[in-house]
Amino acid sequence: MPVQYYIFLSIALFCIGVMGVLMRRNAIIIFMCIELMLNAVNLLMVSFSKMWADAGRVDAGSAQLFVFFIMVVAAAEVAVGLAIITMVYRNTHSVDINILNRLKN
Amino acid sequence: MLTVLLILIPFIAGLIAFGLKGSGPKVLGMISSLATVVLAIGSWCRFRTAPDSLNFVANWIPQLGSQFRVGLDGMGVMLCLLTAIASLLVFITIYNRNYEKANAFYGLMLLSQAGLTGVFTAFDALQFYIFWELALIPVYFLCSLWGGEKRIAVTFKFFVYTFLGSLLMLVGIIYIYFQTPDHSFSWASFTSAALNPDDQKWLFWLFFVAFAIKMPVFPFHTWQPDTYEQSPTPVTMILSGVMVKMGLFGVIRWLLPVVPQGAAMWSDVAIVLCIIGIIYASCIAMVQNDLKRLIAYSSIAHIGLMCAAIFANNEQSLQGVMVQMFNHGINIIGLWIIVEVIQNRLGIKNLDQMGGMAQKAPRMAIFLVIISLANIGLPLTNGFIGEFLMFSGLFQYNHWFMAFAGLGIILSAVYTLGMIQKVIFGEGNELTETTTDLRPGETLALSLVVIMIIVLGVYPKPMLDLVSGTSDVVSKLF
Amino acid sequence: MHIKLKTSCTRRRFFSFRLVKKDNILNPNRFDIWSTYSIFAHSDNVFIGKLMYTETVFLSATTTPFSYFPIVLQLIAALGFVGITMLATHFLGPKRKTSDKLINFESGIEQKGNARQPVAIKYFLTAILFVLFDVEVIFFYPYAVNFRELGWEGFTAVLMFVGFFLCGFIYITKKGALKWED
Amino acid sequence: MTLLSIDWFFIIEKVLLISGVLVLSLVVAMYSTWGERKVAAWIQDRLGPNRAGFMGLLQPLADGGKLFFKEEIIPTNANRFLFVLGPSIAMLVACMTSAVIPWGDTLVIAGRPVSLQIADVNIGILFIFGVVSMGVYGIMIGGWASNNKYSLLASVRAASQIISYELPMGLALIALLMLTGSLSLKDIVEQQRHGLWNVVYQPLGFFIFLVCAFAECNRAPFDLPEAENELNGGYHLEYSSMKLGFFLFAEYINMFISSALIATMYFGGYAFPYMDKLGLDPNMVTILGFVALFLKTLFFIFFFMWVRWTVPRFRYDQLMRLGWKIMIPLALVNMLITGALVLARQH
Amino acid sequence: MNALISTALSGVVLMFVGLFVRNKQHIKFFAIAAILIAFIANLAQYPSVEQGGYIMYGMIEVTKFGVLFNAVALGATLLYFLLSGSEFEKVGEHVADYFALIFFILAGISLATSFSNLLMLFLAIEIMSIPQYILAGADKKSLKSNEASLKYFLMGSFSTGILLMGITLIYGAAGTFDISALGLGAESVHPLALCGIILMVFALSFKVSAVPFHFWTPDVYDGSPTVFTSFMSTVVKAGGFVAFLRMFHTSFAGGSISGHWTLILSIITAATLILGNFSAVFQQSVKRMLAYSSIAQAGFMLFAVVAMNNMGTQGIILYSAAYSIATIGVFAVLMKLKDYTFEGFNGLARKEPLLAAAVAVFLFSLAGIPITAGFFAKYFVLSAAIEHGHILWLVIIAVLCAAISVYYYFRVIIAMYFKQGEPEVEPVSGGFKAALILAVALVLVLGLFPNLLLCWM
Repeated sequence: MPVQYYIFLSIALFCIGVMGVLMRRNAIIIFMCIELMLNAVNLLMVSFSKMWADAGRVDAGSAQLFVFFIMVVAAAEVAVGLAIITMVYRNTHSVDINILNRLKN
Repeated sequence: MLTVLLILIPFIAGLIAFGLKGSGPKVLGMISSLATVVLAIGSWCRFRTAPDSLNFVANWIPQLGSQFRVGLDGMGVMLCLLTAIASLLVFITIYNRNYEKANAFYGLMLLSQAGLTGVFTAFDALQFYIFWELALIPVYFLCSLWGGEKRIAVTFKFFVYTFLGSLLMLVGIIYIYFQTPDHSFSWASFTSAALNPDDQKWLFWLFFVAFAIKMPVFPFHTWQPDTYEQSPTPVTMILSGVMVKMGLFGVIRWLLPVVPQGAAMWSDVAIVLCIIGIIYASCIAMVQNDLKRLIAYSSIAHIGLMCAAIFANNEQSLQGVMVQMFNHGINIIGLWIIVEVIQNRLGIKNLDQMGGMAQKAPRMAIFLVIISLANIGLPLTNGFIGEFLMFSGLFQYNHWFMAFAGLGIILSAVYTLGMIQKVIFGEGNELTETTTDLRPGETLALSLVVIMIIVLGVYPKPMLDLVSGTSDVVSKLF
Repeated sequence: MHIKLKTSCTRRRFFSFRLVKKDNILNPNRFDIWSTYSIFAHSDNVFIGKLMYTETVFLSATTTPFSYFPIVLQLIAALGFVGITMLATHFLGPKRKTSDKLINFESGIEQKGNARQPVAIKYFLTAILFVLFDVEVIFFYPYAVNFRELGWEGFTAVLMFVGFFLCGFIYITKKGALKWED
Repeated sequence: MTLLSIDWFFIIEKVLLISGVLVLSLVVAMYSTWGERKVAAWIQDRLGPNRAGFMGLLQPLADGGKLFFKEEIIPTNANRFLFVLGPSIAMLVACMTSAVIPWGDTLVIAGRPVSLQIADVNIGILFIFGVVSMGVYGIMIGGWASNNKYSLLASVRAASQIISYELPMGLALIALLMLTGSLSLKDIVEQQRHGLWNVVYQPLGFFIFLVCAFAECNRAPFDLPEAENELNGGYHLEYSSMKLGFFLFAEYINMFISSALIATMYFGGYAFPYMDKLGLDPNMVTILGFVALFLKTLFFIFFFMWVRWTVPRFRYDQLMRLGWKIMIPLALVNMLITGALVLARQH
Repeated sequence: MNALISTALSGVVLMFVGLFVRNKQHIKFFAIAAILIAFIANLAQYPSVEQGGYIMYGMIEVTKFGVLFNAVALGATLLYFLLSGSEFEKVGEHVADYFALIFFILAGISLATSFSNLLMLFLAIEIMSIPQYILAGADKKSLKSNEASLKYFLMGSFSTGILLMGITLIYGAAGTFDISALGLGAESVHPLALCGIILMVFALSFKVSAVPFHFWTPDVYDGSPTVFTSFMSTVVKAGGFVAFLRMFHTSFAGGSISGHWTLILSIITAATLILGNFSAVFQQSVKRMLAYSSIAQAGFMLFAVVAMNNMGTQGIILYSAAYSIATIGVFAVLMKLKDYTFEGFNGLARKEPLLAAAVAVFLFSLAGIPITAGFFAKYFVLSAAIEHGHILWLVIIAVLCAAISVYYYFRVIIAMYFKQGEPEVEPVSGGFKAALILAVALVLVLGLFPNLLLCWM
């Protein structure tokens, strides 16, 4: 399959993620949307890796390694992020980010 | 080295003064200002014999092409002398006053003197800028700590105004720095930078705004009456006697030689602004009831005339301006000393409540009359020679400008005489009945002022000789 | 929250497929088979550098997307089986619903409150730690595939990695994150 | 390689194979329930089911049929969709795992080589790993959707337990991977066919994997999630009819697949000693190989049951301590030793 | 490289110190010792890079600039520990962990100064960000802290996603992650790379809180425990700038397209300056004012990125040093006060002359008054922009904004010196005073002789 398909798919996923982040109010869902963005990037990275490997780049594997690192960092973010969301939930009994605006000032 | 000492003595004395108690700061201030006066006179003598020995250069930030480069030319010597005399006069006048936190007061006064001297001696643009700012900070603190009721807002306005102006100047300095052939901040490199006329067009404004705010020239003057009014009078003396000269000095030292084409291009605009300022300030002064504000507006008018004369673009007017810088400084300090005395005795500044002080304080009245006449520019007082030269220079440039500026002189006579009348003549009231005459310190200070007024009025040649070199150099570069 | 955690780890596995590649041609000599797995040619760089900047062959022709086709078939079959059974049991069984029957069973006593309350933080902590350690484990996969080429040098690098892994492990243990008896 | 130019025989062959494997898993699972009861009875010195059919052999059929005809109850407080989804996922996952296990070598039918493996993908182990870890969804969703405190608690327990034991399992597999250099199960079996069984090289790895397999299948002694006496039966407390059946079946299928996997990875899979030296017809060898694998698998299923009725249930803290503080370091050490030995042998 | 290793190891060590050492004062000493070691180790590397940097494994490029910036960051952190180290105890129980997290952030910063591969850029940014999410929420009971943490986390990971998309698109166009080989300065740039660069600019702007990606900053800085705000808004922010600078200088320098980037970045810079300054004017809390002022200062630091010249590189080092020291100092004193509003400072000069004088010097520095380090910092970035030549309008905006900044910085000075009041001040120790004097001395010395720092360049 041409690489454009993968690019379009990834961009679509990425945009869904971005829209989700911007439009949803539930912290967990926002967080899932961020994960979606990261995974869209992973997919794109792998397709580009394949593309450059087909084009004869000898170091195209580095993109796949990049994906590993993205996953690792995503996991770290999951750990920290969920801990934060839990903390907020325990204090406010809500994961709606609108509640945060109440805390202002 | 002499030049460095001129800066260092007040600076170190200022730092020490912070740590002293009781009358220590007073004495230290006296000693330091006396020493600087002596040094300034010494440097005048040196200037006549070996002018090059007054220059001092040391490495500072070699990567930037900036050096610690101080030096004195005629104008520099004159202004350093003015600074030293001004602070001496201030310290003499206030010797009997007891300020709260006197150590900080004297320390800041001395630091501002150091900053001002630094400005007048700097031959490196970056250094000039730094001293320019440094002179401001102590004055800001002085005004805000010991000033009148509305001091905080007013002095803050003053600070922000001047700070903004100087930042614009900084932009200009940096721009020119990149145009200099050897990437250096020295005055010589700046004057030899090949700036194209288009650049000069806007560079002029970057500098001019900074200087105009300091002088102040209409429409950048709005901070000035408020600040003069709210500041403690000793600070006002420094402000109006010396600090406004920074602006004029800046134009002569850094604006005209560095962006001559820009200055030529805009000189008409600048002069028109100055003349508007003269007439506007004079008109306001005439209807002013507040003594301090009246003198403040008169100062705007006088400075406006000097500034207009600078842009008149010939050697004569430049010479006049420089002489007048010194003389105006002396005169206005004299006036402020009297204001200080009045305020000290009466505790008021409103002219309507004064009157009849000639009876109670005859010595003060005499001094007031002499100084006021000098301020108007009566012949045989020091004000005359400067104004004469400026007017003749302005006349050569454009008759109409001269005519309008001349209006200022007439108006100045009107409001000054009006002030004299309101303060010392007429009916006394119960407030003025209680007044006492000058104390020895005040008498000493005012006598010094009057001696200078008369000596320089009768025999202005040494002053003219002193500055002729500078005016020669500048008008050639211009 | 657990659900979310699982997503991330499963997803990770599916993606990690792409790095690992092998040559499908079987060689009767098992020790020779190993040499055909040279994904990364030899170079002088050290561990990570080696992985990043050496010649790599990906998704070789022996494993194509088509190899996964039977899995799709099986998925369809399994889905069909599950779906049909679910439908069948829905229609076959009797329906005699009473309100008592439809409330939740709590050992016969009356239901109290909502069941969906936060559970002990320990479970959550376990899940988080799992995510972190599992991610560390996935770094071993590419290493395990290539460790022969990387030799002792790579081994020391991995020892270092394991060292840090253990540091984290000891840390959480000492912090009491895995202490269940309290 | 487009779908249009597809080899239809290949499709038919695979469809038949898939049906075969699925039916096999279901039958084995069904009879595991019978086996379980028989083994339990044997160990406890009683008879076990003996009414339905000869030795109670029809008992599983009766049980299965009963489940179909039971009333389907969905509590009013439950989330209906997720309530149905839970057991479906559990079953689906159980059915998918068998896809990459090589059930035998190649048969030659009418000149066509037919592999007894549904899909030989180069990431077989990872596939299994991935699919199995989806299984936790079934339990978690089921438990949560029930909206019952016991169910929720059980499902949280189950999830914690399963993910905890996935770590040492993964590490054990890494050691295996270092040894074989391949993630394809077929390759792993072929290597064992021509050499020694992996259990010889990886005894510790085998042990770790075995223990983890117990935990992953929620089998005793790690059957905490369904601890009857504390949790009323665990995460499937609210379930009835075939949905309950799915949960139970899935567990038995998982046990079957785990056994098959252990046999494949550590005990030679369909390989048996001297298989290449008997001089038999290749098809015959393949069939014998399948039988061998099946026997090994049955043995491990028996082993699962044997342990269940021998070892008492762990406490939850013991379970977690075993998983985190013993299994993980052990698996790491195993991995490092394997790596070092392989490297040492290489040079 | 030394800095990276030593800070990472120090982080691990401190984690364990927290397990075995109960006395919180001792933990602080451990941290100070560790940062001193890191500082020295970092400087020890200087001779080897004096003649030129070298690249390690295609991942990290050790350069003079990197070593120098690390020295600044580590030095500022040292000062921060000395001044505010004892405030850590007030936040929560896990003092050693906070220190450890700060060391990890420093590891991220030292990576940010020396990456030569986009992978390392990504890691650097993440290593810097993730501990900050935790630190922001360290005060677990405070709802504001919770809010800050959650907001920072969501926004931060969102921008990470955008950054990654940018990196991926650039990779798709260039086929490499090596920043010097990206060839983005070339005549024609692949459309993918164009999108990628824009996304990267956005994401990095996010990390350094440049307008219009700044909206998280005030809330986060305000909500976080003050002691961490102090660190986050200074050293870490500077680290973000270095990453920004390095990326742009290496990949785009000298290219014909730099004109376009200059425009985009100039607009961002102008917006940052204007918005940061104007918003800061209206704040009632000094802490919040400093948050907005950090946005404004970010605008100045962006100059260095826009200008892309040597002057800018030097400027960012000096700016980071000046800004970090001054802000850390102001925060250190702020934390000694009960009331964080401007009124809380009323009359401080009478009660604690030393503290007030120190704060005044720091604020002078922040405002860019001469003979403080802040002046030369501003001087350098303005010079860089003027040398660049095409962005004079931006320079004028900058000086106007600098004048505005005087307004809000001087409000504090006015409160301290010219207003009457009885501020509630915690008693300060001699050590604190000594550290404060050290900081003031640093500000003044750098203000008089900036070449003490720059001669190493």
